[in-house]
Amino acid sequence: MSTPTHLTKTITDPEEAMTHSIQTPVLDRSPERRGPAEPRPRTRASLVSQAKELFTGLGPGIIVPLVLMLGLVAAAAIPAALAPSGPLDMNPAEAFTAPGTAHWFGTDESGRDVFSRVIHGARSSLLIGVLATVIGLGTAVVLGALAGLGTRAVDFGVSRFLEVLFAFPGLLLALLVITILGPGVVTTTIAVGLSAAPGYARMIRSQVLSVRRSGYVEASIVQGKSRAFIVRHHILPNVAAPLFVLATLGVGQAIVWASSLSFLGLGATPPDPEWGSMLSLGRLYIGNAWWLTFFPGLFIVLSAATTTLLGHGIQRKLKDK
Amino acid sequence: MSSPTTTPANGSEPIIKVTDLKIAFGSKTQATPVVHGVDFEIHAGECLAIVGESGSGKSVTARTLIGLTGANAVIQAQTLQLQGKDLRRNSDRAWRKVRGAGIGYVLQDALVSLDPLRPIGREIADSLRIHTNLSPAARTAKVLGLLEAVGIPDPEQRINQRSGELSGGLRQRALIAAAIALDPALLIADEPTTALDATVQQQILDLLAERKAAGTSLLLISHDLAVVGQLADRIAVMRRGEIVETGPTARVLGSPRHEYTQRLLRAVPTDKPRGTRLAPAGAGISVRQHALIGADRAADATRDHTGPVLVAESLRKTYRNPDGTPRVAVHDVSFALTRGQTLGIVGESGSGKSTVARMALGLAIPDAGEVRLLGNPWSTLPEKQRRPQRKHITSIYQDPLGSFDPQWDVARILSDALPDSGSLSRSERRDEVIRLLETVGLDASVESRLPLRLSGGQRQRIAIARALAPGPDVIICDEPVSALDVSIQAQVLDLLDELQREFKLSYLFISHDLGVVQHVSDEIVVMEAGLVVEAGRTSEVFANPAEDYTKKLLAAAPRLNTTLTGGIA
Amino acid sequence: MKNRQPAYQAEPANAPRSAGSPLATTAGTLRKRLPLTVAAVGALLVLTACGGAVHADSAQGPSRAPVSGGTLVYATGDTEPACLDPIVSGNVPQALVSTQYLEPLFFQDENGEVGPWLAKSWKWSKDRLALDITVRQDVHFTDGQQLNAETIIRNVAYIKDPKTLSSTGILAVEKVASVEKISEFTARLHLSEPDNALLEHFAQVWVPIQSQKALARGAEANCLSPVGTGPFKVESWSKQQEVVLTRNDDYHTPAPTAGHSGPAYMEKIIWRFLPDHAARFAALQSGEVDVIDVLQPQNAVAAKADPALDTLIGSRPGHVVNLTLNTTEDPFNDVRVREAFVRSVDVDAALKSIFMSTVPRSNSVLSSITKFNRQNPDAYSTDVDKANRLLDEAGWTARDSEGYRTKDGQRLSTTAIQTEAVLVPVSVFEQFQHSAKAVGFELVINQEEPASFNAKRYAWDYGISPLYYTKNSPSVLNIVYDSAHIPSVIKGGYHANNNGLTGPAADAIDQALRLAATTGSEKERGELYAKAQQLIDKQYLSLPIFDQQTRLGFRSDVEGVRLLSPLGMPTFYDTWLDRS
Amino acid sequence: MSLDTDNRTTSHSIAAPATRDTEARARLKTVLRLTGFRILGAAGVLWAVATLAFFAMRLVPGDPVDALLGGPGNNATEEVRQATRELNGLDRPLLVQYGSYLGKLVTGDLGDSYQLREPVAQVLGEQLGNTLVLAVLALATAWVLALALALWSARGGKVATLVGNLLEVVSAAVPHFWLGSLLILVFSVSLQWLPATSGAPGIEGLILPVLTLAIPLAGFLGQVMRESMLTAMNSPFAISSRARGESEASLSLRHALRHAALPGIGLSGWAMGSLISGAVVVETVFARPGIGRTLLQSVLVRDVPVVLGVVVLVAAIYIIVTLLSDLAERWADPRLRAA
Repeated sequence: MSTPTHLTKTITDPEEAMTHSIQTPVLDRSPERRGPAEPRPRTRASLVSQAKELFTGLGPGIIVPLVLMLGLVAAAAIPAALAPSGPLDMNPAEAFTAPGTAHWFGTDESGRDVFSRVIHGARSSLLIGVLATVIGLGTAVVLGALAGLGTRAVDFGVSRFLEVLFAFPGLLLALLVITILGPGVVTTTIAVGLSAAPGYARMIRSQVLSVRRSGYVEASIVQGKSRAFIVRHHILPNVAAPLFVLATLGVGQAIVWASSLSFLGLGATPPDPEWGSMLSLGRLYIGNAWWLTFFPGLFIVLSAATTTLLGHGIQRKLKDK
Repeated sequence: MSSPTTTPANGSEPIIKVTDLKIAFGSKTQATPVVHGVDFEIHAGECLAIVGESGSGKSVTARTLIGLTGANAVIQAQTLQLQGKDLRRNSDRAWRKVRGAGIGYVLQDALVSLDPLRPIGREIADSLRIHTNLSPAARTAKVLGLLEAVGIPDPEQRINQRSGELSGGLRQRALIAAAIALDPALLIADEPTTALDATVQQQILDLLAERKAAGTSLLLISHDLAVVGQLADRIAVMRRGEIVETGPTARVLGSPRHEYTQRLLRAVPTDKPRGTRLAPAGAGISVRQHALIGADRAADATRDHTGPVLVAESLRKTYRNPDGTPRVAVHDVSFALTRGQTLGIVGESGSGKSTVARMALGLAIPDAGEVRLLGNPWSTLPEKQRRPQRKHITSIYQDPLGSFDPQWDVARILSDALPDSGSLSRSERRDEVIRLLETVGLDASVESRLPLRLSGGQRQRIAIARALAPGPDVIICDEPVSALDVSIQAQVLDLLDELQREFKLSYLFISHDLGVVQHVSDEIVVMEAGLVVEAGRTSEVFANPAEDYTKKLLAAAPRLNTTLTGGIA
Repeated sequence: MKNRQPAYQAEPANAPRSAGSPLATTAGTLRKRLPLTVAAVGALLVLTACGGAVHADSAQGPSRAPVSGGTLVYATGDTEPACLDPIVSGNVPQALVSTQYLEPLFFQDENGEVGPWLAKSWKWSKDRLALDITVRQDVHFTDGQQLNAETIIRNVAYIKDPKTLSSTGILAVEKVASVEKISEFTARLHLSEPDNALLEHFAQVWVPIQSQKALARGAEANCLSPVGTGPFKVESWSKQQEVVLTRNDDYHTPAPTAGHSGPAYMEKIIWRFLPDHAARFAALQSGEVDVIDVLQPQNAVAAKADPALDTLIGSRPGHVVNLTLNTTEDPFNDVRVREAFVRSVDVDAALKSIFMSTVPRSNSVLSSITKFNRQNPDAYSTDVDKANRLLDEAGWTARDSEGYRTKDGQRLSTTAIQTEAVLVPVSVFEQFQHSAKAVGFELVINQEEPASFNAKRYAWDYGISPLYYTKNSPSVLNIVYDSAHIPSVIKGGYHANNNGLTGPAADAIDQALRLAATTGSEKERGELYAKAQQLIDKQYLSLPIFDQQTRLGFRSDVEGVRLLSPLGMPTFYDTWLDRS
Repeated sequence: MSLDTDNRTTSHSIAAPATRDTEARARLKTVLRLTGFRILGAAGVLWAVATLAFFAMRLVPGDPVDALLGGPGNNATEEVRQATRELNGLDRPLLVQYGSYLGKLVTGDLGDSYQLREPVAQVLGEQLGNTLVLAVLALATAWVLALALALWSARGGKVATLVGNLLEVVSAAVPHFWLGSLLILVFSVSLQWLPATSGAPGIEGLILPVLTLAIPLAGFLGQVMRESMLTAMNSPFAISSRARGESEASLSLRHALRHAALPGIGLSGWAMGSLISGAVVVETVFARPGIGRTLLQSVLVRDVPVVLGVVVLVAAIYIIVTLLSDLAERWADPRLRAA
């Protein structure tokens, strides 16, 4: 479940950071890349143009997923405004209506409008994704910071603990958490979050370490700054930015994993519309009513892919900066 | 506007002939020109050096000769001929035939110019595989010969090693071996000795001289006049995409005609006595900020300390290798730094000089021995007690960018470095930041910029301003100009010199560059493998080196012919 | 689909029992017309038993003579048994597979009448405290052991041995105090008290007759390869994958309803475990397997449309699939609230939509094929007005902001526990939740995994629990409704009675049930069970939904698939493959 | 900081041929030392994993006795349950049970499955092969898919890059069970090309499960691989190689491919873990016997010994694969050996 975290290994791994620092001067020396002779001055007056620049600077790599994401967020925030009917409105007489003008995504076994349920499902699915990531990252920040900032012994202890957690594959950890706490949305969220935590923690640790070993922290020590100052003003801000990327990448995966748990019958409580449980129920009818499986699945893929693309976009943006 | 066309060394057809070469980057409609029409030609067995600072367009020009300018480059030329063949309309396939076979190319940084995952033997054999029908066995035999030829010992073993297992010098040799595998008519070497230690640098230059003697034409790209002086028959000085001056080496170095060439020569610190200005007046900075905050405030009891400000006694530091074996970085180093003076520490990479700097700064604690600051214990203090004293000793690094938090702007970097930053009001602080900027010759407008958006010279000035901010007694300068162009280096060295005189600063100046150290130091310490080899007055050591190592080092340092440089003054 | 009319025996004898019920279906109409039901017969929850009747057999008047040989691949959606000997534990998955290689003493037909099978004859003593059973003399087990009186003694002893860990079997022989050998082929069972259901118990495959030589190997070995007299024998068992059964070439003891005599046609049966419904049906569609069970309603509809597939669906006896209401706590401690809940939900609509009209409604706590079942549609019909009226009467008159009824500030709310493996899918609860809300009744659905589902059930931590109990006898009511089986309301642990009703109403039910179990008259027994059902209906202790069923889907070229009474388990004795 | 690296290279350049043998021996020693530490560490991790799982399973609601009695929903009486408890030592104090569990574990005895009534080692032995075949094939397939996609999209210009990136991101976002269901629907039910379950012997039954597991993984690996492939194609050594006349195709095969493979090797440990997670789902969808299904099943019925066995086994697999991938990485990337 820690998948996305590994993708960003490229930026956070100290090993990698080393190769970068080796390569950068070389690139710098090639004339066309040489830093701007006279960088454009930034004045307060040009706020508007700055905003403009910010947006044009984004490029389709960020704008397209951003627009999709906004759509999903809108669905999560004001589903009632977008969906033609309530998520629980039933009409058994209309069960299994195929997609058409009356029901864009068809109806399910109780005659509920699948489109409305998918729209309403955005809230719990996104919430699970976001909260699980928050839980995972929160745990990871504590562990990672402990390991990265603590003494050798603390680092050793935390690292071994992480190794142990790593030896439980994500789903296994989630399964145990869920069987202990009982199924449901909250548990799923916690389970997915916790099982993502070790991956995040390992990365935060290496990020903290690389910042801690950076030239500017050393410069700060030479200036006689206190430990607390360095942590607050250098380490935290510089660890936070990649963390944001991690979080964006993590949300998508959390949604996918939560849906897998729903599939195994350990997810959201009915009748709340949640994409994973809709899908897993719909899968029973895959031969009779494909739309029950297809649309919720599509939205899981869509939201996960969207957050990933957004994460990549931000990551590139940060790198360019 | 372009410089006078080169005079052929002999009447034969030139190996390469370039006229009115223009290079721009971007789309066809909106291209930014980088090279504005340069002409040169190289004849068989001749060496042309293109000298210029970063951004001059010298590397792009070189790459254009092998058709690797880049995807979005727009190239125009009246003539672009290799051995009489027009290269301008070359197809991709045709270019590939030129590369390696017609022109050998040695990239600037050997560390990253060889695939770290492939044995060097394979890398070298690539040209043979691509351009000939030799059998693998024959290729291997040829590669062994090449390794031998470029002076790599034990070719049979080295052939299977990867670049990571080789030293910098061997890597550069391997790279040259790959470039000359097919004995191309022209060999282009782009900064072939940058990042190498002096002794190794000399060996590489010797190797290139051998090739030249064997009849290969050489195009040498460098920022270092001293380096090319040894090898080049002719020198073309390039600046902002134009060749400003071309001529035989002796003439260009001896009686430069162009003002820029003169400036470059003047900027070379080697053999210039201490206090000589390297940059032309006006381009340098004069210190006008007498009332430098830090200096005022630091007028406390410690100022009265006579005697050496920084003393190192028998320092020893051992690190642990990843496999647990100990590695002694510094064996036994002692020195004393007098107020207002500069102590240079010179040595090649791995000599332990940076570890000494770290111990002086209290970043590394010596295993044995002691560092004393202003007569008081320093390295023996716990960090908590050291912290309030840190304002007396600051540092300037080789890589200023890495020493700035990427998220902080200049104003924050500097105001943060001011001592007791709590007691000053916001506007007072800002005033001091601006005064610091002016002190190092920067405009107040840079204060809102991120360091990333500054040029290399500007960054190093910010680093100096930061080092000045607390009003220190000692500044540790660890390779502070190694990453800078010559003319910028000259400005920074001038600035450091002026600041020293103004504020009675003491510098511990660490560098691998003998010329720089010679120029700035009152006394020097020569280090090798963690030991002090020789120490003494700079002038004496340079004039009469006592130890073999020092002699070797001095001999290897490239220098301009002094009689010629004397001509400028 | 090949529209051949199945030569399903129409069973007029069955009709009287279920007459008056809309359910009265012949097997003929059942097949295909009513491909049934729902979900997994999660063996997990399946309980067991005796008595009851039939339903079954199938198969077709084949167009040509049966062909011998070949391998049949059967994929079961039930869980894999932990032990192939149904004495140990004793659940439906075991019954499904062991029907192929084990046989009981008696045969109970579709009318609930008990006849001989491995037993040739039997005789009750006057006081009905002793039963003499004489077995056939020509029967040998597949390990060569001959069936004799000793066999019965050893089998009963084996069941009663606590180390065997028998659950169903031990209940069946609960009243048997001892067994005595009368002659080489006759054994006498001494009972502690009269037991009307004893013969029915001995007609279950959960109480089969196994070779005493095999039993002597101990439970562990016997679990891997039980030895019986059936048409097939256990060849091998790759756990979590399949059981391989091979033909018993000396077989000569077919059940009375069998279509032929002599050995079975199929040479081999591969019994695979494919719990995932979608995968199992896909495997059937693609021809990887020949027969599947636990055919989902939607798949039954699909099979109907597919000429390459046929279906066979029949009811199982016992306590129907129902929602049992916990009367030990609020709000179901009030019979008015219980009835209001039952009246408020629309079972028919759920069956029509979710089950695609493939499962008939049950209006009785007893399965439509269980003797003495009494359909009572009036009691269980939807009546929203009455539900509202009852709730008003019960004092749930106020409403909260969400529209739910309240009393003394307490919301009218109950929790249903649900698990994948039980026969009632969550969508049914969702519909009930929806219709209950219409009368101001909140239904919270707790989806559980099987283990936590049972933990909650044992701890009485539910308002509503879906349940059923398979047994071929009306005496199943004695198990699930007798208040003696509420042993651990506080303590937790297994309890057969899940409604928890106590007090005078419960006493009346107990009395009727206990009398029915011991009375010497079959007529009186019938009347007493009818009375008990009436009392149960009146108390609204549970909401019957539908019969448990055996639901098979198979390739159309598989001929002679039948269900065997009394438990309605499939038998492949008559089966052959019409593949040339 | 750069000092360390400099020092190293210098010592190499000084190294005379005679010392190279000792150097190689020292390096071997280093590897052995590190491996020794790793093995010790691995034992510690296994112990911690087993302990964590042991106590976690005690926190789980539901009575393990049910598993012993044929699964939840058995109708065993309280007497039978108590007898069963005593028979299996479940009535002993928790710490005593833990002690005896650990004691057995050290000797390699994982105990007997409650539900399957055979030694856990045997249960796992029967299932492990199935899952490993599935996981290894899926890993290999994912590698091939990811490399092929990376090769194609890294060289094919803007459109190819965009399409490649989209394909990777979308495949990485596809839930296994959805993909598996769709594949079954298309290839088994509609086209009837491939079996829907893996019961049948032969390779056909493996194709769909392997693809289901491999495609999302390929999406992840592809992203990482393409990134490092692009870095390699733009690095100075690539320019150096072009300057020797190397064609783009040859460049990507001879140079970039290795660099693309590196992060893939490094991620293998993680990938194996994620494949085993995926196997839980895929083995359920395709009704395929294996560790994943065994795990899910045993967790659901509280077959504690099997759950613990799977946990320990999976942890061991993870540790071994991580160790192997570290060694492979060191073998493939000399830069790591030096560090």
